[in-house]
Order: sequence, then structure tokens, then C-alpha cells
Amino acid sequence: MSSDIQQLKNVLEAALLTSHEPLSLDELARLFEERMERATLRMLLDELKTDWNGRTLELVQVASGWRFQARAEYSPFLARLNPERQQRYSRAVLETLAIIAYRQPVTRGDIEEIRGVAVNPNTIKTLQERGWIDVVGHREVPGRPSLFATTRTFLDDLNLRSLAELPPLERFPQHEIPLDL
Amino acid sequence: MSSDIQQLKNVLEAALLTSHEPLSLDELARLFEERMERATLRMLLDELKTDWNGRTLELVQVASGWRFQARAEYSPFLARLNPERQQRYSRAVLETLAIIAYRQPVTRGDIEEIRGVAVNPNTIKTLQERGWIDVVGHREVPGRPSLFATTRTFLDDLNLRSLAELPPLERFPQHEIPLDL
Amino acid sequence: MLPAASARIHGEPLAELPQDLYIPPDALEVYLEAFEGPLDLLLYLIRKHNLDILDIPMADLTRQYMEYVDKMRARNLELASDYLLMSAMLIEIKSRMLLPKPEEIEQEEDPRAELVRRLLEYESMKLASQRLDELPQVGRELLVAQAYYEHIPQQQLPGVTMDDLLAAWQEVLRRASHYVHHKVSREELSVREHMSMILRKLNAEPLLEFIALFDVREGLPKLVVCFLAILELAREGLVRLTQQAAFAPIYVQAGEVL
Repeated sequence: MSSDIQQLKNVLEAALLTSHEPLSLDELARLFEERMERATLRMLLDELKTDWNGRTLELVQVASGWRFQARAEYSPFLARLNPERQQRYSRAVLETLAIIAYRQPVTRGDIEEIRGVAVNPNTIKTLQERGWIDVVGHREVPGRPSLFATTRTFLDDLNLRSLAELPPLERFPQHEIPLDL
Repeated sequence: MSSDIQQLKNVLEAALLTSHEPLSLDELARLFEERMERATLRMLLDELKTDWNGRTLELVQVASGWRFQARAEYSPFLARLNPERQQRYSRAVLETLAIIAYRQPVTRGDIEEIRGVAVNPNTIKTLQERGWIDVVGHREVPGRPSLFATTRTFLDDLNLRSLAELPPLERFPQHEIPLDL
Repeated sequence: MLPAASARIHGEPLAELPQDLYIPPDALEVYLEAFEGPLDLLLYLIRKHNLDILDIPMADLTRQYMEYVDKMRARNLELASDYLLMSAMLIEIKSRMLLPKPEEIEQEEDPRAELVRRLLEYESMKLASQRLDELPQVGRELLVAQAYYEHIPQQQLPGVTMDDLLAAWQEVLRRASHYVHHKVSREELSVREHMSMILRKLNAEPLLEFIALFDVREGLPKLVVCFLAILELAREGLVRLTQQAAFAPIYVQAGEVL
């Protein structure tokens, strides 16, 4: 019996270690021919997570499922492999992303209203191509502008399970900020 | 000292598990700030390989470097995650099958007459290899053409007990209009 | 927060904004690019001069902002219309604050309220964007497992449903107009099925006694169908029925003698 459990965990481990997308419980259930209860899967995943405690990777749960990722302490080493990976987005892209993340669903007009400048179409395109935002509907006003929202991929890529895990909004207390120019 | 070796192996493991492409010795050497002899790396990789003996993945050396890969025994499970897209038969195959099912026993000539086009021998072969049609006799005319009919397997695969359960043609739309409206 | 970026004046890297509003002419364009828009510039001015965002001295702020905008215009820099729009807004707020307030409408909202609201909202989003950027990101700080596995495709044969079959048959009939009148009934399908079955039997045994093709246990409807099948086979020339003499056994034989 216990060897059966080990076998089930091995299959889950093999699948999670070889998948570059997080795997949902439904997807993981598909690995097995026999019917697999979600509760059983969760139990196995918890055990697997414990098995990997203190090792190089950790099993984490993000918005669209479970995945193995390298522990933070290895990031500096792994960063040396692909230095070009360290690209950062421009402020325009980041601010647009923040507005969509915290104020969704929003139209381009909403974003322009908050930022006080016209939104460059490339900014939206960059975020769409990254798979971080998509159109979830249209506001029923003249022109039917698209309503943008963040995607599961956005949460996955930022290691979040839900929007509630986003850093809370803050405001600079008066006079306290040294302007870090 | 031995904990240092463990740390070096951990970095290699983290890099190899998170890389989709095989990593060469030169690439692996880049992970470390200090200079790393190729012989040392090879020794560490050999140890790592041994550490993973009997586990879900194996560390293998391929042409362009080293990579972790799932043991062959897990492939059938992993294949279920990404099933091939369900293929469909071509129109020619479907029509030929329909003609054989509804008009059996028929010769290739009969099928050609009904479809108005020549029957590709591969079409017949596809259906024969699938076990859905077979030759039940020959028409006693010059050339003694084969007479094709559908098989039990065909009925089984379509979950039918007999041909009479095939949709009869009375189910044409014009007959579906309820007259008592 | 300004990107230290590639701002250079006379080849010297530009580390920070000037202490006052004097902007070296060569650097103007760089500064313009450094701000994300008029709100960003206003926030900069407010923070730079330690102004209380909730009690903005409009005269000062407007003056500083206009100086900045004037410098940009003097340099004929392409000035985004957003900056001019903000100028208009600032001047309007300032002038409304200068107007003497009649006692009875003291309840009137502070003309700066809308500006303050927008500044706070923008600032909050600007901060949020920095926090987002600090989160570890997949592909940047976060590396996910993606070991290799050999994908062995499981051969999956195409499936066919009854509807596929019916659709294909209808398509055949639609094209072959001389068959359009032809409808296949369940009974006819049963007959066709029996025709194939009889041919299969004859395949195994070329000569069969007529009565051997009937199984009385199958019931009358089946027997009728079987009989019709034999007649149809004979009509289509697929079997030959023979009888040596009256009342002698009838034999069924594959094919017809031409």
C-alpha cells in the first residue's frame, strides 16, 4: 500500500518537474487512469512538498496550480546562466500594469485618466503578449472600449495565488519620503 | 568541505532542473563565481547522477550537454497530460464508410458511382486496417470486384448493436417539422 | 524616481535632477523623458519642495510648473498636449482660489480637491508599480522546473460518431442528385446487414442449403429480413439460387453464372 502511494507521488513529481506551466488538480488527475479524488491529490501534493523540504526546489501553489521552482537562495547562481534575462519593463509599462492589476477591469481611458498621459498602444501590446493582461469585456459607452484585466499567468509569474496577495496599496506619508533621485 | 561539495551539487541540480535545454560544461561553469575545473564539474555531475539513481528523473548526457529527464517508465503517464489532438478522418474516408454502411455489400465501383469520384485505394485500406470493413465476397462480373461490408468491430466501436441502429435517413430535417403546430 | 538611465550632459552621466528649477538647456529633453507626464512632474515638484499635498500652495506650484513648461516650449521641444492641459487646469484652480468667497457658499469644495485626488491616486499607482516590479518574477528571479521528458505520442485513431456518418451520407446523397429520392429505413438497413452476413457465410462455405440460412429462434421479423436479404442478393446478382427438382432442397451459392 505504501509503495502504491510512493508510486503515485513519483508520477506527480515526474509530471511537475517536467512541466513548465503550473499544473492544476484537474490536470494532475488526468495523469492517472483510475479516478483520483481531489482530496487524495491534495494529500499527495502536501506529502511531496514535505519530501522536498530543504532541497533545491520547492513545490508551491500559484493561481493556476502547482509547480516546482528553485529556492530563492539559488537565484543569484542561476541568474549568471542567462544574464540577458534580467530585463526590466519601462515605467510606462509598469504603471499601466499596476493600474490594471489594482483597478481592474479598466479601459484605456481609465488608465489615461489616472496616469495623466496618453497610453501608448505598444504598452498594452507588451503586456498582452506577455500574457499578463487580456480583454474581459467592453464598457457599454460610445466606442465600446475594451476592459482590461490581469490573467492567471500574471499571478503565476509573480508567484501569487490570487489578486488578494498583491502588495497592499500604500501612500507616501506626508513629508517622509526622501526623493530618491 | 563536504558541505561545500553538497552546495556545489545543489547549484548544479537547481540549474539543470530549471533548464529546458541541456547545459554544457561551459555553461555550468558559469554558475560559479570562482573558477571551476571541468574535471571537478564532471566529478560533481557523476555524483549528482548517482544521487538520482532510482528516482523519477535521471541525469543524462546528450550531445549538447547534461539534462534531467523523466525516466521512460513515466512517459505513459506524462503522455496523458498532453494528449494528441483527436484526429479526424477525411471526408473521402467518412463518405466511403457511410456508403458501405448504408448500401452494403458494395464494390469499389458502386462507391465510385455513388460518390461520382474515383476511390483512392488508401481510403479502403484505412478502413480495412481499422477493422471497420472487410470483404464479404465478390461480384461475379469480369474482374470479380470485392464486395465490402461493415464488421462487428465497426458496430462495437460505434456502440451499436446492429446496423438498424444507424440513424435512418428519415431523420432528415424536412421530416422533423412537427405537423401538429 | 528617475531612471539614472542614459541621461548625459556634455558626455557626463547625469546622476540627479538639479537642486532648483534651473535646468541646463541640453538636459531638458532628458528631463521631459524622465517624467511620465504632468502628474508625475507635479508630484516631483511637490515632493521636491516639501509641499503638503493636501494643502498645495497653488501659486507656487503653478509658477514652478509653468516655468518648466515655458522652458520646454522655448526649446521648441515637442510638448505633449497633456502638459498644456495641466497648465490650464492649474491656472483655473489658482484663479478660483483667488476669487473672494461669498459667505453663503463657504461649503463649496476646495477647488484643489480634484487635483489632490488625482495626485494621490497616481502616486499610489506609481508606488504599486514599483512594488510589483520588486516581486520575484518567473524568468527573472524565479526559475521553474522544466526538466525534459520524452514525449511518446499515444497513437489515437480518429473517432467516428453516428452523426459523422449520417452527415457524410447526406452529403453523398446531396451531390448524387439521382439518389436524392432514396431514403434508407431501419428495415432496409437490417436487410443490408443480413445481406453482408449471408455473403460472409457463403465466403466460408460456397454452397449452402437455403433453409440453413434461417435460424428459427430469431423470431419472425428476423426471418422475414433474412428472406428479403436473400431475395435482394439474388436480385443484385450477388447470389444464385438453385433447385435441381421440384421439392428438392434449394441451394444458395455465391455469385451468378453469367
